[in-house]
Amino acid sequence: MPLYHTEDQTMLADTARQFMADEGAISKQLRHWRDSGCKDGFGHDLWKSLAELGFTGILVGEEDGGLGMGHVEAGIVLEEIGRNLTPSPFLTSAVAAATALGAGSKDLKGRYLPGLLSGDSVFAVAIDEGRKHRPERIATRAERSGNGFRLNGSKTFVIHGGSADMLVVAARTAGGDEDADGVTLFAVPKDASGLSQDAVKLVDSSIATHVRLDNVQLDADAVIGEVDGGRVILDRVLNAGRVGAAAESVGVAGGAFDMTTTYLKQRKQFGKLIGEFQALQHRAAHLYSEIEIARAATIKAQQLLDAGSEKAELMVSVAKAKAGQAAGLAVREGVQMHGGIGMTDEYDIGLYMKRDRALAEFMGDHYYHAQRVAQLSGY
Amino acid sequence: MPLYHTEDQTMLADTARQFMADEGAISKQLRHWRDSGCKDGFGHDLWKSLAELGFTGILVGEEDGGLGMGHVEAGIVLEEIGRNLTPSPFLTSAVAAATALGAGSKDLKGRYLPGLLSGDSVFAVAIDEGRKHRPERIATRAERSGNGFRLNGSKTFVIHGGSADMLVVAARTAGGDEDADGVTLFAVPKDASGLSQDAVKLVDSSIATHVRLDNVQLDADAVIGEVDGGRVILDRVLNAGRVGAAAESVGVAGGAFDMTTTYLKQRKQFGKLIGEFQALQHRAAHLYSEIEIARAATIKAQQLLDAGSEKAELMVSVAKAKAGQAAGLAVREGVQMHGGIGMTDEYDIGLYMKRDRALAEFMGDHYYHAQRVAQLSGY
Amino acid sequence: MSDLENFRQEIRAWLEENCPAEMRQPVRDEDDVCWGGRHFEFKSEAQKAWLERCAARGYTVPDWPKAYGGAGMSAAEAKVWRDEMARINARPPLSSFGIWMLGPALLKFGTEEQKVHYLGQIARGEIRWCQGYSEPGSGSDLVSLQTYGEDKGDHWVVNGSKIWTSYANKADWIFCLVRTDKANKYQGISFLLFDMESPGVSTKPILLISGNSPFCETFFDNVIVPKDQIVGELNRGWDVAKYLLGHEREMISSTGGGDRAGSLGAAVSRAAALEDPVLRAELALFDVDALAFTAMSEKFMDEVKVGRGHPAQPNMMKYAGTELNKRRLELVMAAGGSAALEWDSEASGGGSNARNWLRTKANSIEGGTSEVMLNVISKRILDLPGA
Amino acid sequence: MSDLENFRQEIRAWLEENCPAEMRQPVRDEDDVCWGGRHFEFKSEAQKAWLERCAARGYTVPDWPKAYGGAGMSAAEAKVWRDEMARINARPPLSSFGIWMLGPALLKFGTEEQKVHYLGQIARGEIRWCQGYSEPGSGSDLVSLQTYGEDKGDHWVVNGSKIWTSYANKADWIFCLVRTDKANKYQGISFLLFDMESPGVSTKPILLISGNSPFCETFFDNVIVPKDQIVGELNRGWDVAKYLLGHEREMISSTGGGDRAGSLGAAVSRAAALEDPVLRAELALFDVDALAFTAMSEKFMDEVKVGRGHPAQPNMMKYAGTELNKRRLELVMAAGGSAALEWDSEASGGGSNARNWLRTKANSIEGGTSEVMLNVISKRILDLPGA
Repeated sequence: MPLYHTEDQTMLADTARQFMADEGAISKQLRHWRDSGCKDGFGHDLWKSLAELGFTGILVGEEDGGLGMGHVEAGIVLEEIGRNLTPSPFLTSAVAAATALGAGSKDLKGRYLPGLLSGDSVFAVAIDEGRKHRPERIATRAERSGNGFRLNGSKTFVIHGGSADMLVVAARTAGGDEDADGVTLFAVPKDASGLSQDAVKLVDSSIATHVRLDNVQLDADAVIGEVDGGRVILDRVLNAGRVGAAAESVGVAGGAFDMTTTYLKQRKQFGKLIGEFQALQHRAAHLYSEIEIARAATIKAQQLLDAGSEKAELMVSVAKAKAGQAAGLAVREGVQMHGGIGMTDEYDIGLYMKRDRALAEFMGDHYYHAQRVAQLSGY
Repeated sequence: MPLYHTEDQTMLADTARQFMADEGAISKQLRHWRDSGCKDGFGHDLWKSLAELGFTGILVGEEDGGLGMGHVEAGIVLEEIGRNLTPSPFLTSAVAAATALGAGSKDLKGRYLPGLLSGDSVFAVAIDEGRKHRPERIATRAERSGNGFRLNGSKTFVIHGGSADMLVVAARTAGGDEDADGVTLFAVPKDASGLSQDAVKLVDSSIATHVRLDNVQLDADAVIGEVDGGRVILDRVLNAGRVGAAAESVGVAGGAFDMTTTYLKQRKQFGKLIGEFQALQHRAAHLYSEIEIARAATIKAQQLLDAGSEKAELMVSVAKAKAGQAAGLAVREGVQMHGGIGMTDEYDIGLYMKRDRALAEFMGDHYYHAQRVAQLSGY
Repeated sequence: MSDLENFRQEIRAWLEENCPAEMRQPVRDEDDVCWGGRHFEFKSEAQKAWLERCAARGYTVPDWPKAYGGAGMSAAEAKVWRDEMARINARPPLSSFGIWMLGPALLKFGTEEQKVHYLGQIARGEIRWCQGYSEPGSGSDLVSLQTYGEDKGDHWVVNGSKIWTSYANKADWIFCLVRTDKANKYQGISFLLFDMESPGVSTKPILLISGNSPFCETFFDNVIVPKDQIVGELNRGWDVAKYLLGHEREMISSTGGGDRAGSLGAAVSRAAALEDPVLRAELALFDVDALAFTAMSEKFMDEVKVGRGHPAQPNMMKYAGTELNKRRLELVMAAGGSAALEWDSEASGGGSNARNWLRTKANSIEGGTSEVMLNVISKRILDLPGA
Repeated sequence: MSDLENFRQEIRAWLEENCPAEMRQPVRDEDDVCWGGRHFEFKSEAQKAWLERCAARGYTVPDWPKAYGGAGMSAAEAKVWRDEMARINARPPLSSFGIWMLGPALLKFGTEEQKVHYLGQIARGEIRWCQGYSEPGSGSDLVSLQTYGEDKGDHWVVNGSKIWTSYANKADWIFCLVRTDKANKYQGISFLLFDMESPGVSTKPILLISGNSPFCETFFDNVIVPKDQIVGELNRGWDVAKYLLGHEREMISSTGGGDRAGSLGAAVSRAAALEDPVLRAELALFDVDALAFTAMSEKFMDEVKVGRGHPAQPNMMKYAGTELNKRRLELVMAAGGSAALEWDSEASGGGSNARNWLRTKANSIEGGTSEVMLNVISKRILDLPGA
């Protein structure tokens, strides 16, 4: 498959670009919800609009009422979300949780997917247990109890956890904390007794929660997929979330870069446009190159994932690492090249820096994924 | 102690700079010996001249006929050696081996130091056993035999081994390969039976040997210091050799940088001196900064070592790593900024690149020493 | 006993008697700093007493001449003073831009009357100063500034605006670069002092990405400045400003790594297990650079003391130190993971990691951007053509 | 069976019958490459036979028209040819600058007579070509070239010198940029072809830091070039050169990472235990970049095929690919340690690591320096002012 968008994908990209630039713009969404102290950190109206456009069903099978598309299409939407810093539960709900639910029973799908497709529901995924992403280690326990399970443990960095109607929780039903096997995924409703969440505002104005699971009693039908067989679904969720985050990072990088090159063509210093200074030109050209490469790696990973290739996992880590690094460079260069005004809250470039930081951390930063590339390559 | 040279040190630096620029110049030494296919890779006349100036005795105690100076002074000579790419056994003989002999018996000193002080002798140190520097692991064995020891094993990357009258060999008299204790240093004369060396020419035109020790029989008086107590002397030799190599790297960096900035002020492209291009200016200014910092780190390490500080070891690794990185950047930028002619053998800048590579590897590259900094810092 | 030793005993005894116990605790945050000025609200009686006692003996500015409110200490005596202060962890009695920036400029360029008047006020903590250099649209290019003082015989009438004036909303007076000759780009600027309560002065705080507002925009609308409130010669304010910028760069460069000599890798591994081998490697490579820069800082200070070193070297220190500090906080954030992303939670100390990280991004802009530093190194140290 | 499938069967059968067994082994070194030309010494009968058989059917240049010595294959057929060659590991029957560089230029700019004559010679391996662009002192700045062709009616008399002419000492003819109008910097250059055995041509190999001499200095002393040996219009040689430079950059950029898609970390860890954790981390970070660049190469080629992508994108590919390749060899040297330093030992394959490492340093100079690539990206893709 060629590494560029098909005609259908190009049309989708045009729609997403136009919609996000209009309705998802920083002034309308990010600043609005941030400055109004919204407890969700995003707008439900926009979420509904995304549903109306069919976006929330991109990764939902046609048999379940979705569009049955793939990660390339989800990435198209995410790149535009990234470019406009549009806050929404798209990545956690329509990508990560939707991928988990895709492995669930008919009953479970029937319970949750309609709300996703209509934009009425928000989901979150609760995987991390410490300050760094390390899903190889799952210590949260789920013990058989009555007809179902009783969960105990804690989860960190659960994006949109407080706004979510359901949390996908990875817990251990067998084995030791570091075992690959013995993990089970659960769909935990927000009102489950024993579930408590502490909301924290993050640097990018998104809201995450620290989740406590204190004897949370669930029926057996809350299990997603097979008991003890959650690792394979979790890996699917991680691949989806990581390549989605990579696509969003590429968008963040592109947005910051466009803003910066525009500034280089407007701002004068020492009697010249600063874009005339060769030192800045070379840095901008290098940055362009890095972003293009990150975008290519991300599309490649999306295609491999959609094709079910065994190389997908490696390329997903390459994409997450490379996109994270390119976006990091883009926001650092962006802020520096904006000079003093780049430090002010009034200008948007600083918002790109904040979003990049949170996104880089989500589902593993470039250090984590470089390590993974080494391991998957056998060294 | 202030981090600049005293008056005496400044005088020594002036002498060394003048001498090396005249007598140690690339055309007179490096190219001469390289192009004449010299088996030593350096000139014995220059080595004698260094001895006449007293340089070979800088680290030899006054009671043994040397100058009883320290690593700051040795580094002053080495920086000028580096600046002129002057091939000589100074680092291996007058720094590394001299440090080992300083821990030896009166008899051993009497046997070897006069030759060093007169410039008649050349010494080498045989520590490494694989392709990477890893002195924590010593597998070469020395077993008691008769009145002395019998050595078996092999050593790699023994600079000037083939020209040396004596090799300082680190061997194991007790314990396992990775044990810190149980190491003993031996002064092995070049004509010891069972000692064989394969000479290899290196990228910088220096000559190293692969050493084989095949039942090499030594008298007990070949032991340097205490049997099984060689680790502490070896560490001293390593500190001396590493900080010496760092000083030489700073010289290599400085020489390459001077040559490059000179070129930037002469070469025209697109109707301008290339030094007028801001992108090159900024890279040159950054490089200047890196070299200055590397020089400061190296002087600091020399002073701590001379003062017997317990922080010396950490700073020696900082200096070796930083100087190696700064010199690496200097030669890469140097070759690139010279453009096509930088690729020709006719221009000297390529010789700096070659020397830097060999020097970076000697006694641990920046990867090794960064790892060491982490370990010494407790993480 | 040497004179210096006698002096040390004196200082020690005086401190013992006069430094309140409360003032011997580490500064925890901005609130613990005594900035002085007309409207300063002392946090405690102890803070007020400590300032007054020190000011009475010139100890707020120990090495300034006694005539100007200082204690007239020699360099050696001032070091004794600092050592003894450090020995008991005493807080500085007074911190201010007056001490750090205007003071040195006045000592070099001021008239005798100005020194007595303004330096005395600074030493006693009576007047809090702010600095008016940058303007909207000028940035690195200070000579392009537009704020104009029209000559009206015995006074100027100043119109224009400044940006990045630190704490302008809390300051009493401003030292300010004002164009007094429109015909001459470099020579047409003067260094003026005036009261922030003068009619026509107003300020507006700037909200930064870190969430703090240490800087203001400052507006001048027909502000009257008497002619005796100029430092240095008319139209030669650039000389004063350059002298001060050199000072500022030295100060900023010294915060880059010199006072944070420890291993970052060790610090973050104490806070959280360093399980990621690639991050650990990056920390090790950072520690190499940071420890090397610490040596450079030490060498730089040693050379400054004896007048060695290239006069443009502070530019190199500022460049390397600030870039290093930005990298440090990037690694702090990476090591802190999701916990370091928290913006206002108690556990994160009100988002201290994230806010510090964002704050460092200004390091390579304020006091001369990294790009300007590299230009200066190219020109003044490397002597590259056309730089 | 489709036509293409028929074609495949034909090719497969022909190869089976005509490709000598010896030509189905991997190319081990330079000596195994068939360059053709007047003085080429075939390494074996098989090498000679393989060239002759392919040339007879136009297979040395399968997608050139039959009239010009090619096989007239469509893009799809040429792919089949390459696939079938790869299937049996067949060596290219002929490699040359004529095929890679002059050929495409002649196909676009040559007259019918030139195409028949020169392309035929190239296809049959009769004439080996070299390229005369750079001059001593010109470097990246090609338009500054000085070699001058004086108009003498039916011929030019060329004087001057070139540098970096690949294998000029082994080439039969040269394609050469010559100034034919001194008044006009850009428009005054013509693209001439002439015989290296013409009186007045001499060459001198340049010894490189890698120890090899693939390039020469080439001198022209009153060399007579007939007027029909010009490609394109008089004084418009720059158009031809730019077209070819684009081609060259594409070729060079494709060597950067595209054909070395494997993990460097895995490769070096097979060769030697990777005991150093910091080096291992650097290899992991490199592999991220290399694998990402491989995707970029694939995307680039996909877009080129359908005419998508920015026309200046080859400059970006050249920049990123060559910088990556330099970094790769730095890591190969670090992983190889002291063994990789050996310069001529048998164990080191005659210093192959060290020589390859040094060779890569030319990647970011030849065919346009990295600095020129960044300039071009700034100007043509980013549209930055004054770039």
